Formats: sequence, structure tokens, C-alpha cells
Amino acid sequence: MYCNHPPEKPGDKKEVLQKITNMARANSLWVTGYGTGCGAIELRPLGTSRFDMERFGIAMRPTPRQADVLIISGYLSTKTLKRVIRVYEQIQDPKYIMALGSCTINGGMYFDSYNTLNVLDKYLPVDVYVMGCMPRPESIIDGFSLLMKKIKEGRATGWKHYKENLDYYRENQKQIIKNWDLPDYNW
Amino acid sequence: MGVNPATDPKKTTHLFFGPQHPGVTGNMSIEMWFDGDQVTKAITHVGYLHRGFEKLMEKRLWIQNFPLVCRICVPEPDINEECYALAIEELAGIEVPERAKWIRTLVLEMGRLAMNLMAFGGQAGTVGLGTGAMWGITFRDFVLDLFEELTGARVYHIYIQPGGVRRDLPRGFRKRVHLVLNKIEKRLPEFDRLILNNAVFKLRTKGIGVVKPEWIEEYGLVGPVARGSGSVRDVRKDAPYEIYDKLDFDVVTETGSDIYTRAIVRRRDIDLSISLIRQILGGIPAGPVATKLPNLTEWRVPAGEYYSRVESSRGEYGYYVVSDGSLKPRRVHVRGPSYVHAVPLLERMLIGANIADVSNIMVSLTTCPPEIER
Amino acid sequence: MIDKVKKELEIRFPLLKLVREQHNYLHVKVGATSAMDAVLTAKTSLGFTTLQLISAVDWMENNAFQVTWILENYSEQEVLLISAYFPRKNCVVPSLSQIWPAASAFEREIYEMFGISFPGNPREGEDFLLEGWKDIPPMRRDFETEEYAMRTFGERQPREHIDPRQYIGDVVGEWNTPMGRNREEEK
Amino acid sequence: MLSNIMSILLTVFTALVWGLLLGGISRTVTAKIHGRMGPRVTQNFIDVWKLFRKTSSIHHGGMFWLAPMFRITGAIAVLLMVPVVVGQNITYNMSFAGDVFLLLYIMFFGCLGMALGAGNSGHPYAVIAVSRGLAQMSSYELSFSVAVVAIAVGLHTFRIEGIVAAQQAGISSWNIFRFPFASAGALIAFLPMQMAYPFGIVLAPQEIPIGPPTEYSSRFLSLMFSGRALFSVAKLLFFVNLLFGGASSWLSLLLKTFLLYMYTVVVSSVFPRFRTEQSIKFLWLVPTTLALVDLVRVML
Amino acid sequence: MVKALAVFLPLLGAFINAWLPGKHSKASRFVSYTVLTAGLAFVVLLSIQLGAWNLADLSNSVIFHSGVGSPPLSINLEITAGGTLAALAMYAAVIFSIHRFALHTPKSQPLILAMLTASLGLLFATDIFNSFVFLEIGSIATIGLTAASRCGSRWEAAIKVALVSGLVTILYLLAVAVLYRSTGMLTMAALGSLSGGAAVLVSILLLTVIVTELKAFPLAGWGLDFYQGASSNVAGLYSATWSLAVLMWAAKVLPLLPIGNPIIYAWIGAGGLVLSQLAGLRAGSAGRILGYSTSAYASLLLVAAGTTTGAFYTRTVLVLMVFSSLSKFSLFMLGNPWKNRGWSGYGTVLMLIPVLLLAGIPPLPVFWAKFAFLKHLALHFPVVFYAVLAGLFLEAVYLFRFWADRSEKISVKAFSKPSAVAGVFIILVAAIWITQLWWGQLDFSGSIIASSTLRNIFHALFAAGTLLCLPGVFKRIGSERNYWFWLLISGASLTLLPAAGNGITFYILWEISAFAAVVGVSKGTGARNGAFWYAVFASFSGYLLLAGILLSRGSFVMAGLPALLMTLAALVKLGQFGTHLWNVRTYPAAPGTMPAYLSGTASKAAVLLLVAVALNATGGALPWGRAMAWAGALTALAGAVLAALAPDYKKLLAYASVSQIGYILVGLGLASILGWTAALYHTVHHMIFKMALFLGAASVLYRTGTTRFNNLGGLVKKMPWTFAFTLIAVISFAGIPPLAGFGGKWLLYNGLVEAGWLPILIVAMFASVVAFLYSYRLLHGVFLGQLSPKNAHAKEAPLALLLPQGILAASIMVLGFKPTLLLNILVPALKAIPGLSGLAPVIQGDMVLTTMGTWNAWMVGIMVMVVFGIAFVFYWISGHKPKYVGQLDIGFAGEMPPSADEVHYSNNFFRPYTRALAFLPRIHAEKIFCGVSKTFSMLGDGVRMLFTGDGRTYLAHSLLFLVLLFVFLNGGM
Repeated sequence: MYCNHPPEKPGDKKEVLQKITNMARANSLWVTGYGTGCGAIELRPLGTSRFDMERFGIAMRPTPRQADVLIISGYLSTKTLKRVIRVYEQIQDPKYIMALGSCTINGGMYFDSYNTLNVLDKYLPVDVYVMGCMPRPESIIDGFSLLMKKIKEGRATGWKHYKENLDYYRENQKQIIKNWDLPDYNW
Repeated sequence: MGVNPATDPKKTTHLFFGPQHPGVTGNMSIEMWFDGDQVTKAITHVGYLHRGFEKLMEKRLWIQNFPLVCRICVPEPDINEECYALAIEELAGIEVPERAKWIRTLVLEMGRLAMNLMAFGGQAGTVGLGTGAMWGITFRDFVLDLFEELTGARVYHIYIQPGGVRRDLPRGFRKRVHLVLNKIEKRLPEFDRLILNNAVFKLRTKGIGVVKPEWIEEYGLVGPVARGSGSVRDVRKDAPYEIYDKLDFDVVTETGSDIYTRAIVRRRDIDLSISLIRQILGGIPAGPVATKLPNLTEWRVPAGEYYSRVESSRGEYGYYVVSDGSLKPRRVHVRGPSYVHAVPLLERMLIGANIADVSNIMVSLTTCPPEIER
Repeated sequence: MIDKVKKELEIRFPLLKLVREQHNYLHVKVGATSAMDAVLTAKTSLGFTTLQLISAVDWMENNAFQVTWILENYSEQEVLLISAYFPRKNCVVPSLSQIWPAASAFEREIYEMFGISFPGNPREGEDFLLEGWKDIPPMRRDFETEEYAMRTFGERQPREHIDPRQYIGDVVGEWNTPMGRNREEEK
Repeated sequence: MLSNIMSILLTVFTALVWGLLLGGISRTVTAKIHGRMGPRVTQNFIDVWKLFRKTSSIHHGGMFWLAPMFRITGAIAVLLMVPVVVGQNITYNMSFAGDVFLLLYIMFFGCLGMALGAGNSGHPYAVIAVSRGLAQMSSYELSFSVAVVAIAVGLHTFRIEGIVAAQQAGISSWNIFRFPFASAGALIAFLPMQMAYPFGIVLAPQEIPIGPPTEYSSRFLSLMFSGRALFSVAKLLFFVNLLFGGASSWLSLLLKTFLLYMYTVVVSSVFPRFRTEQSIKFLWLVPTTLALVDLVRVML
Repeated sequence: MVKALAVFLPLLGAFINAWLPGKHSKASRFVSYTVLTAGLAFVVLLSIQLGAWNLADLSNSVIFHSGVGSPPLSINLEITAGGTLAALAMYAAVIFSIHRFALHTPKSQPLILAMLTASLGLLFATDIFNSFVFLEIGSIATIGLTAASRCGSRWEAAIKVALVSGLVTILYLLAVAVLYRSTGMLTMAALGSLSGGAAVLVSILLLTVIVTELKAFPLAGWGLDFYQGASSNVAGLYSATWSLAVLMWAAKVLPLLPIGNPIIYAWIGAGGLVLSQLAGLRAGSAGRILGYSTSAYASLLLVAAGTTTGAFYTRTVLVLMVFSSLSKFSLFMLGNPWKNRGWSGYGTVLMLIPVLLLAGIPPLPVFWAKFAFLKHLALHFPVVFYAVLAGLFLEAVYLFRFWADRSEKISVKAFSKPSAVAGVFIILVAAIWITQLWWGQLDFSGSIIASSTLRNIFHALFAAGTLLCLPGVFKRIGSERNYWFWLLISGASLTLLPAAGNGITFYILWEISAFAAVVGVSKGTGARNGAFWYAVFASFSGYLLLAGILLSRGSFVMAGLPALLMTLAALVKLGQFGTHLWNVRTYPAAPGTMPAYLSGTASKAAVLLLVAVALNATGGALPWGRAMAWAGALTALAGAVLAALAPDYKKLLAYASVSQIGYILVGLGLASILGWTAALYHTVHHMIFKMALFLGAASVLYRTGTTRFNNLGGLVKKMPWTFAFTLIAVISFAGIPPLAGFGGKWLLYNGLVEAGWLPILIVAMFASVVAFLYSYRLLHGVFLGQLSPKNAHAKEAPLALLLPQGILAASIMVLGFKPTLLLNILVPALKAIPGLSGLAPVIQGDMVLTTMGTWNAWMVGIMVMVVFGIAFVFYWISGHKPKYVGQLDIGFAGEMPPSADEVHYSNNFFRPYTRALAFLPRIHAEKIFCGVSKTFSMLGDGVRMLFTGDGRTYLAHSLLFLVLLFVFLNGGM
């Protein structure tokens, strides 16, 4: 019923029209509509007239299947991490993770909480961190422009890293998700 | 044992609204069983945002907890600080200077205004009127600018402290507040035309999501949800804190009980907040904005228990604070209005609802998951 | 008004201990056995028809849990807190979920956070805030959250301390001043 | 023969470009109504290209796989059945092969394919959306077919060329003036056809995110977007030919389709969604009654 | 010597029986049984030798004297050919049932002999007083038999018989006295010489006696109670011997009564028939139901006596009475083991044949008699005709209900009941024999459809439809029984149908195909109810057709009322909305490929009938064409809506069938060339796609064992070919252009516009859009969505089911791309029909032109295929390799789908639509029918109030009847 084959290793295949494709990817970032934490409150103004992320081709998509970017908007509780993993793995390649707030970097002010993980990078490959608690819309836009830059230069390869080191990530994930019942592969 | 007809897999479809779902406010999920497109059973799942605040607060100094409490409710953080500060002041017997009281009230009302603007627009957004949602959040941004000027932060202000507020008002602030209020007020009629007078919006919200008046006491409903069903409860009026007893206002109440009525209540709350802010701005007395506190790193709040209450934009908000006379609180228990709105009430209201109205109903309760989960 | 409530309660529960009394606020402590009686009396004959919150405090050193029911009288705008101590080991408290539907959620939370059981709550044991929690209930005093976090989520990364003024000094100008210099009320 | 094929290719290519461009413009216009700047007008090209070049994608079975092709085929079939520029017979493409009845029915080809793909994805939201969409379709097709029959019978021809040719005597001969009620009915039915609010119950993100394409990703989605762009141009073209006298030149074609498209965009951004049954009832009541007025007129 | 043996042997048997010790051993029972049977068999042989074995001339007779002197002192028997036939039936009944008595109540054997003697005597008696003696013996034997049985209510039954026979004795003796006093003779012929008051008095007395003894309507109460109370063995023997004897005797006496105008018999009979059958609708027990049926035949006898004379009368009465008695005998004998649950497919058939015979379905013997009789009535006594027809239909309804209720309970042991088997066997042999007598009436020249093109199309349609159903007949599941034989019979008679040259041929083929199909349907799992509905509506439509044919006075159909009746017959058969109940009950219940045959092929018989009626009655245009078109359009719409809301695959297809049939009606109603082209095109197309769909349903049922949507879903992965063929059929009937279905719609719409029937056009178009709802519902409910784990074992359908589907799908493709193949045949043929109005569509190569529209299916098809092909190739070569992920691997809001069953969206699929339709008043055809049947039940209850179950009431009835008769006849004079 679920997918039962491991992901293909993406490799460094050179695609035709790579440059144009990268430009297109950078200028059309579709964000999964998943407010995982309190940073989501600043994603809303990002869509409105003040900041208007659609200028950059950034749009919200309600389903992970159609998105490119997953924004981890702040701390992740273990309960949410499980869903985030599932959502992330359902996004199609190439995909990027942008993490908002100090709490995704090192736990921030919840460093000693029993329910929030401290370093997101151990569980999911983060391409761009945006610091602050919570990050202002401007800094999120800044984060996006950094992500765009990385994509254009072909450096936003977190998803490749994730696929190549899936075992490492899985081990870490299973360590903190006590009732692991996800399928091993959700693509 | 027979199959429960509400969850019979042959007759029903089992679906999750959330956590990754654009129709759900914040990070929570509703597990539902549908017969056709009608809900037969609903279970709210919370805890996706659980950070263990109450545990963390037991591990931190009294004053260190202010940065934590404001994160309990993201869209309207000031009430947490206020509520926590009220409890500490009650336990420690701290007097708050008059000017600080006025400024606090100002901050609370601005927060309420911001939240109500977002919620009112969001109600339109959830039935597909994206324009309304956009406008609401844009208006809110103006208020956030004021906050930024006043406190240095857009969202988490950490402005209120025991015995007063952190800073005084900046120069020219009152003028700028007036400017923003005028700007918002000028746009409000257009907002009304777009949403409240929209025939389709009425069709979508009238008669849907009815909160029966007898549920108010049964469930302990508060705020616009209760006031949309004829209740006149408002802590600002019933147990006035800060300077609400000096302000002139009437509690907003309607009797329609449905989503549309709640939208109206919220809309009238916006007007009320604007009028209150105007009153406050006109009446702020001069004086200090904070009482001198002892050395905060060694501050022991006297032992005792207190349940402090304030009125948030979603209704009565309570902090149950227990001190054992040590450096750190013994126990802080936050009771947000969403607690009953999003869990027992929502589970009850959704039964028989149409799938199209699920997020509509949920948004009309203005649930805020972090205050359930903390 | 609150005097009447107090008197009434004192007549019925002579062992009652008064904690705090204000003009519309009353906090009483009763014995563990008469707690339910007190709550139900308050509901049926004193008009406290609404349950606002059920809270618990872990008095580990006294080997007791303090459970507090916070009731409100909507028509008289009064708050009544009824507390009772229950022995800490295998703590069992009667459930109110048949009387107030809202109580079910409060009780589920306390069950999860303190391990206090509320027999009679049909949904007790369903996951509420936590998922797959295997340790001792986190809100107990003997649960060390920092140690748990360290154990589960790993060491917090070392942190560089940077004074932001160093960076923002040139840009903001006016703000780079001792606090509150420009913050006086204009007359 | 060769020139016919060239014309067909040109039509499809133009329609694709124009459809995507219109989509971009509509996003900009919506943004302006929201008070925003909005994306570039070329944003849809970038999106389609990006989706096309995504490196992985999933499918749930054969029908899922075929659905975008059904969609694109249906769109192109409708496009080719409609004359593009009046007077330039070479651009009439395949319109000789059928009349308005054929057009009414071939419109379903893509929709049915899409619905099948959605069903095969196994996602309940997709299926709920299809059930809503079909229910709504059955109602707006009623008013639309009444309008079309009224016009066709009034003009004594079912051939689209014939309908266009009958409107060439100046603006007053346009069907929108000759059959005002039927036209009003058809224009209201045009909104649900374009999934515009208040009839956008199929892709309701807050209710059933996001309807039939909820499982579609990457290249499938890219084709689906292209198909949607083509299909909306095809529908616009049909409406321009049906109500607005056809297009006498490419320029007027672009102008008319643009204006018609803007009508849906503007209406769309100031209305919430109906519930499904409300939408159905509205469509049964208002546009159908309007169109029936003209039908009765024609019959008498 | 021989005569002596004839008397001696049975007596010996009886003697042995009586002599046997009280405790009967098995051996002694066997001995007595054997001797008795042997004696009877000998008597039978003797009778055959004795009887004037020439049925062609029934007037031959032999007078046989016994005793001394002349009657009334001696017994004179007139052995006629008809009487011999009846006697044979009696013998057969006794021989085949006596073992039961032998085994259970050996003491009753002398009583059986007494009853047989009385029956034979009454059968052949020529003397009034002789008759009286036999009547008395018969009554006593009946009372004795009843009382000797082991049935719980035997005394009630016996006492009622005794009471009635007492009254009868008094009245009869009065009549005898008057007769003797007036004429000095007691022969039957003496009745004719009566005159004046004596004639009236004797007539009244004897008529009362006869009606009472016959158990005809107003005085039927005791009979009903008797049948209900007596054990089924006794009742069976009684109905085959004594009851038959009384009937035959009455038939003999009635024409001789000096009553003046015998039409009074007909009035009593016809009125009684309708009223008693109304009451019969509410009858509960088997005995009572058969009692009502007896009453019906008694009434028929009265009608026959009142309206016919001579040899025709004799023959009619003989066939009707003998075979109905035999049928009832079989039913009673079968009915014995009702209490045993358990079921045999053959039991159903075994029971159905007597029921069909009682209902008068061809080619069973009673049909021929009824047909001739009704024809006579239709020509000369139209009012009686209608009453009789109505009564017969009511009788058919409760008989079929009886069959549906009871046949399920017949155990396999039914085969050990030689009595029942023998009864059925005799009926079948007689059927063949009588059919060959009447064979000359049949005509297979095919003259009722003049156009040989149309005829050939229908021939091909029926033959192909039957053949395509045949490969799959052995792919049955569970408790479904073998039905291929009945399918074959039905299909064969259907294939012959277009060749019918006159009404009776048409009617016989029509009924055979319908009732063979009924048997076939009854082989399904729990199909009794479905088969019942089918049988009732088929016989309703059959009686309408029969009425139409008979009223047409020799020709196939006449304009006016006969044509209307036959149109209605066709509409009922088609399942026109309102009568669609049988479709939606029968199709889902039918086994295997049977529904495909029923919906795809058998329903086209009604189209044929409509065409035939239109062509023969008015040359094409029926005067009620417009009403028919409206009915068709509304049927299409209502059927489509109901189909969209149906919860079951086959039920959905049944409603879809109802809906699609609507288009055919619209087309035929148009009565223009375009309309007929559309209708016939759609007929062909409907046969193709509906068979493909139902065969697909059969495949799904075969592989999964269910057709409920809630239990299905996701089968596309398991049954890809079935899905592909179903998809093609669905796209086609939804009318989406590259496939065949669009053609029918296009032609129809053009026809409607040409005729200016725009409102119908709008309704039809709306219905065709609603069709999308159920077409998607069907595809999704079965093939798409989540695959339930319960169906994980499902495989692709067997070739026997797949191949026909493939052929049908291929023909849809061919017809879709080249509709001109069919149109080139149809259009010239229809152009040649003068009665059709309008312009014919012009066919230029692949282009079809009407005055307003154009359609080039080939170009459209090529265009779609090319575009699709280019897209496909582009897709294929662009290096796009999507990964296949499981059905549960869906973006489920970040959660995991719990299980396929739970995630599958199936129940209440179109709930919003239901809500949108909520403003419509919920007029269900079911409710209307419930209302109708309730009304009938109430009427029936009213009649039943007469039959209180109290013997005194029955005596009062008889006396009242006597008085009324007296008043009426005297007033008349």
C-alpha cells in the first residue's frame, strides 16, 4: 500500500538548460502551506501588500505534492516532526527547507524543553536558516533571496543530501519519535 | 460489538483536517469521519505545538518567564504578559503606577484590534474571499508598526512587566496612533461592503455553526463565541482590571448564534477597540511608567495562589499561578479560551456539519492552538 | 455576595480552609473526600455552573497533588476555586466529564502531564498533547526536563555572544542611545 | 493540407502562450485588488517550466498517468473546433467537423479525464471535489445549453461559423445584444466553467485542498496547467464567437478574450465560495431562468 | 369380466386395507398401496379403451348403463371424450397422490375411492338425481377425508363442507321435486322442457347450488376456508378430483338451465372474478390463495357458459378446467413441505410452471383456451372482456407473489414427490400436444414490420445480444443456479420476434421470452423478489399487449385504443418512469450475465413493439407521440438523477437503463426521420454499451462477490481490461464525442429542434449532463479510489466475460469513428417509411448534415486521436519516469491514511446534489405504487369482509343469493 522502494540516488546529472531551469526554480518557489510553529504568523503578512512575496514568484500551495519549499516556522515538537517528515518526503525534488527562528538552529529559548527538538539539521536537511524570534517578514524575504541565490548557483542540494544520507536521518528521527509508525519511504 | 455507525469504514470516509491543511488555523488537526460530505464524528488533535511552557516556567525565574508567556498566544501575546503580571502583582502586592495602567490598557486594546482585524478578515478568507483576508492582515500590519515603535518588536513585545511597563511612549506616538486609527476607520466601510454585506458571505455563514445559548454555561464558552449567542460576559466589565472601569463602553453582544453573528461581534469589537484606544489616548496621565522592583535575580514572590483573568479578543483568559515563595514559580497554568472552544465545543459543533463548513466553523471560533497546548 | 457563598460552603463543609477571598473571588481548600461534594454543591446550589479549569500542582515534598477546580458563576460574575490534596502515589480523582463536557479535555491533559487518573472519563488515555510518551509524566516535579532534553535531543550547540549594538549602531542612529532617552511623554 | 496543419499548430501555440499570459495577468490583477504588486505577468511560464523540470514525480496508476493527457487533448479539441479569426478561413481549423452540440459535449472530455485521474489518485479530497464539480457542472451546463440552444435556434444554425457569420453586421448584431437574456445566462454559467468564485467549489483550498489535482505533482501538474490555460482560451474563444461577434483580427481577438477573462477575475476576487448545493440552486434558478426567457422568445 | 375386474381390484385394495390389523406394518401398507394402485391403473387403461378417444370431435359419446332399469333407479353414464380426459386427470392425481395417504393415513383409502367414484359418477352422470347421489357421496367423502387427515384445522374445514352440503342437499332436492312434478322426468335434458315459474324456480335453485358447489365468488367463502383448513394432500386430491368433477358437471348443467338469457352467468362470473381476485390480493396462506384461484376459474366457467356455446364452449371449459385443476393439484402437493427451509433451483421451476399455467402464459395449455376465449369475448362482449382481463391480471399478481414467497421454501426433496412432478410433466406434455393443434395459427412471415432492413437490424440485435451473454453463463458465484437454458430459450424466442407475422405469434414469442427470462432471473441469489416484480410487470404488459391484439380484430394492431394499449405495453416493458420499479429490482437480482441480456437485449423487444405499432397503426406517427416524448424526456431525467444516487453497481446501471431508454422514447415520439434514426441508432448503441457495462458488472461480481459501492473501489489495478472496456462504454453513453454515444444525442437534438420541441430538448440535454454524475459514480465506485483489502485477491475477469466486453467496446469504437456505417443502413430504410415526417439527414462520406448542424465523426475522432497520440508520445519520450506509489501514499494533511476502507469515499457520493434537490417533493414511484396496492388491498379487504370464516354466514350468503336471484330474474321477466 505504501511505497516500498528506497529513493534513487539523485547524483550530479547535468540537465539540459540547467541554467534556465535553475532560474525558473529560483523564481517560482512554492511553499507548502504548513505553519508548523509560531513563525507562521509572520508568513501571513508576507503575502499581503506590505511585503508581497508573490512578487518573487513565491506562492503558497496547500498540498505538499505541488510545493518546492517547506518552511519550518519555528520550534518543532516531536509530534509535529513526524508530520513534517511525512510532508517533506512527499514534496517532489528538488525541494528545499527553510527554517525560521532561533529555535530551529539550536533550540532557542526552548533548549531545555522535553518536547521540542534542538537542532533541526539533524533530522531534516535545512537549506536556509532565518534567525530571530520571531523573524520579521523582511528577514524571511532575505532568507528567500538567499535560497534563490543558492538555487541559482546550484548549491541548494539539501534534498540530495537527505536522500544520500537517508539512513543517518532516519536513525536520528527514530531516536526521538517514540512511536515511529511511518512507512520507511514516502515519496 | 457492533460497528459504530459514526465511524463505520464502509459508510464513512475517514479524513484529517490538518495539521498540514490550509483550512486549519495554526498547527492542529481535526480527525473526522464523513458520511458523504457530512461529518458524523470529529476528534480534535492538539499538541503539535506543545513546548512544555508550564514546565519551563517552573525552571526559570519569575521575571525570566515574560519572554515565555508571550509566546503562548502568537497573534495576541500581550494578554499573556498582562495576565501573568497581574497574578504576580496580586501575589507580591505590587502597586502599578497610574500611567503604566493606562499604557497597559492601550497595548492590550491595540493587540485586540490587531487580532480582531485578522480574525474578521480570516473569516472571509476561509470561505474563499481572499481579498478580505489580505485586507485584514494588511490593516493589522499598521497596528504592528505601532507596536514595533513602542516596544521594538512586531509580534512578541515583552513590554509589560510586574509593576508597570518596560518603556514610556515614544514622542509623537499618540499622533501616529490616531493616524493609523483614522486610516483603518476610513477603510472599514469598504471592508464591511466586501464581507458583511456580501450576499454570498451571508449565505455561507448564516445559520451555520450555531452555538446554542445553553452551551455557554455547559461548556464555559467566552468571548465572541458566547457573546454571539446572547451572553454579555466580558471581564473588562465584570471584573475590571487596569483602567477599564474608567473607560466608557458597552459590551458587544448579539443573539444570532451563528457564524455571521460572530463575525458581526468581531466587527463591532474592532469599533469598540478603536473607540477605547481613542479614549485612552485622550486620558493618559503623566507619571512614572514602572514601579521599582527588587533585584530580579533574587526576587522571591510570596507564597500563594491566584487565578488572574483578563479579556482577550477571544474571551476570558486566565492564569492560575502558584508560588511557594521561591525564586521560581511553583506552577503556572494557562487557561486560554481556545481550550474549550477548540476541543469539546468544536467536536460537538462539527457533528452534522458539511465538509465545506468545517474550517468555516473553526475559524469562527478563532481558535489559537498554542494556548491549548502551551 | 461572595460572603453568602462562603457561608454556605462553611456550613456544609466545616473543615474548609479559606485561601483567598476578594469581592468576587473565593478560593477554598477542602478535604480530598469532600472535594467532589463541594464542586457539585457549588454547581447545583450556588450557581457556579461553569467549569473554567481543572488544574493540578505537584507538591512532591508533601507527597501530594493539589487539584484545583476553577468554577465561575456567569450571572453573578464570581470565581470560585476549590482545591484539595490527593495522595501522590497512584493518584485517583473522580471525573467530572459526565457533568461538564469540557472537563474531559482538562482531565485528559492532567492525566498526561501528572499521571493523575480520572476514572469515569471515557476518553482517558487518548493522546492529548504528547504522542507516544514513555517517560514519567513531564509535569511532575521529579521529571528533569533539561536532562531529558539533553538525553534525547543532544547537547545544545555552544553559542557565541554578540552584542547587537555593535552591528546596528551605524544604521539606526537615533536608537543607539541609552534606553529611554527619547522616550518621554510629549507635553 | 499543410497550411491547415500549420494553422492548427499556430493556434495551439498561440493559445498556450496567451492562456499562460492571461493567467499571469489575472494574478496581477487579483493582486492589485488585494492591494499588492503581484507577480510578473510571465510568472506562469516560469511555474510551468519549473514544474516541467522537477526531477521526480509520482503516480498512482494508469488513469492518474493519463489524466493530464485527457485534459490537454480535450482542451485542444475544443480549441480546434472553434473558428479563431472570422474571415480567415484558414484559421477555422477543424470547426467544419462539428456544431455547437459537438462543442458542448467535447468540453467534457478533458473534465472527465481529469476526474478519472483524481479518482485514481485515491485521495478522498480529490473525489469529493469531483463529486462537487460534477454536481455543479450538471447545473451550469443546463443554463449554458439553454442559452446556446436559444441562440442557435434563433439564428437557425448550429454551425459555429454560421453563428459567427450572423453577427458580422456591426456591434448591434452581436448575440449579446440580440439575445441579452441568453447571453446573461451564458455569462453567469461562464464563471463556474472557469472555476471562478463564487462558484469555485472544486479547488477550494480551505475545504478540500485542493480538489482534483491534489496528488498531482511535477510534470503532470505542468501539463495540467498548460491544459488549463489552453482550455480557458478555448472557452474564451467559444464565448467570443458565440456572444461577441467573433474576432475580426488577431488584435481584436486578444482584446475580447482579455476583457472576458478580466470579467471572471474581477468577479472572482470579490466573492466567497458558495456551498455546493447553494451553487447548484443558484445556477438552476438564475442563469437558467434568464436563458429561458430568450428561449421562449425564440420559440414564439 | 373386464368390467368386473375394474370394480373388483380397487375394492380388493380397500378390503385388504380394512382387513389389516390396526397397527399397520410397513409391509402391509405397501401391499395395500400396491394393490390399490394396480387396480386404479387398470381402470385407467380400461377407460382409455372405453372412452371415445377422439378429442377433435368432442361431441362423440358412449352411453353406459349400469344397474337395472332406467334412471333414476339405475345409473346411466355418458362417457364423452372430454369427460374421459378429465377422468384421466383424476386418475393420475389419485395414482400419484395415494402413496401419501397410504403412508400417513391408510384408513382414508376407502374414502379416496369413494371420492373418485363420486367424481367419476358426477363427471359422466346424465341424470339429475344420479348427480344428486354422487354429490352426496362426494360431500361425505370430502368430509371424511378432511377429518381423517392430521391437519390441525381439519374439523373447521370438515364442518363447513358439511354445512354447505346440507344446504345444497335441501335446495337440490327442492329443485328435483319441482322438476319431477313439472316434467315427470329427471334427466338433464328434461330441464329444457321446463317453462314458466317452474323453470325460473328450478333455474334459481340449481344455479345457487352450482355457484355454491363451484365456490364461485359470492358463495366462495366455505371453499376458501376449506382449502385453508384442509391438509394440502386432501386439498390437492380434492381439487384434482371432486372439484374438477363439480366443474365439469356444472359445465354440463349450466347451458341446460332454462334461465332465459344465459348472459346472466357471464355477469355473475365477470363481477365475481374481479371482486374475488381483489380479495385474493390480500390472501396470506397458500391454501387460501389457491382457493381464490379456484374461485377465479369457477367464475371463468360461468362467463364461458354465459357467452359461448357448442363445441367451442366444451373445448374451452375442458382445457381450462382440467389443466387448472392439475396445476392446483401440483401446487398443493409441492406446497406440503413449505415448512422445510432449504432451496432448490428446480423447485422454483417446478412450482413456476403450474403458476404460469394458472396465469395463462403461453405456450402452456390454458393459454390457448384463454386466448381463444378472450378473443371471442373481445369480439362480442367487450365489457366482460375487460373485467375478465382485469381479474386475470389480479390473479396473476397474487399467484406470482405466492410463487415468490413460497418457491424459496421448496426443499430439494420436492423431487421425491412424484405427484408434483407428474402434474408438471402432464402439463408439459399436454402443452406440446395442444400447441401442435394450434400451430397453424402461427405466422413467421415477419409481415408486421414491413421493412426488412429494420427487421434484420432487430434480428441481429437480439441474436448478438443473446450470443454475447452466453460465454459468461457458467461464471456464477455462490448460490446462483444454472440459468443458461432459460437465457437461451428467451433469447431464441426474442430472435424470432421480428419474424412474427401476426399478433398471436408476436404475443407468444413475447411472453415466452419474458417468462423464460423470469425463470432465469429467479436463479439468482435472493432473486425471488426481483423475479416476482419482473413477472408481475411482464404479465401486466403481456395482458395489455394481448388486449391490444385481441381488440384489433385480426390485424396486428388497429389505430386508436388497441394501439394505445400496445404502446402502454411497450412502455411498461421498457420501464418507463413509474413502471421502472421492475427494472431496478430485477436487474440487480438477476444472476451472472442475465442483467446484461435483460437490459441490453430483452428491453429492445419493447422498442420493436413500438416500431411495429407505429408502423402498422398509423404508418409511423403515433398520435400520442408528443406525450411519449415528454414521458421519455422526464424518464431520462428522473432515471439519471436516481442513478446518480444509487448505492449499488447493478442498481445504478438499472436506473441508467431506465434513463437511456427515455431517449429512445423521445426519438420514436418525434415520428420524424431524424427522430427515428436517433431512436434506432440509440437502440443499437444502448444494446452495445449497456451489455458491456452489465458484463463488466458481472465480472466485478464474479471476482469480488459484491456490487455494493461501499465494498468496492480501486479495482482498476486488479481488473484493468474490465475497467478499460467499462470506461469506453461510459465515455460513450455520456455522449462525449469521439465515441458512439454522441451520435444518438446529436441526431436526437437535431430532430427535436427540427420539430420545434425545445422544452423536451432542454430536458433531454439536462438529463444527458446528469448522466455524467452517475457515469463517474460508477467508474469511481468500482474501479477508482482505494482498493479495499477485502478485494485484494481479485483478478482480471475470466475470458468468457472479458471477450464479449472487448467485442462490444470495439464496436463502440468503430461506431464512434464511423457512425455512417450504421446510418447508411438506417436512413434509407427510414426514408422509405411514408408515415415519417421531416427531412432525412444527408450523409456525404463521413459528414452528416442536417438542416442546421453538421457532424463529422471521423474527423473529430482522428483529431482527438492524433492530439492524444502526440501528447502521449511526447510524454513518453520526454524522459519522464514517475515513480508508482501505493494508493495509501497520499498527501493526507501530514497524517497517515488509516486504511484503504476508511479513506475510500463512497457512501452518499452526491450528497450535495441530494441536498440541492431537497426542495423537490419526494414523490417516489414506489410510494405511488404502494398507494395503488394499498387501495386495492382496501378494496380487497372490503370484499373479504364477506368471508367471515363462520359457516352460518356462508349459508346466509347462499340464501341471500337465492333471494336476489329470484328477485332479479322475476323482475327481469
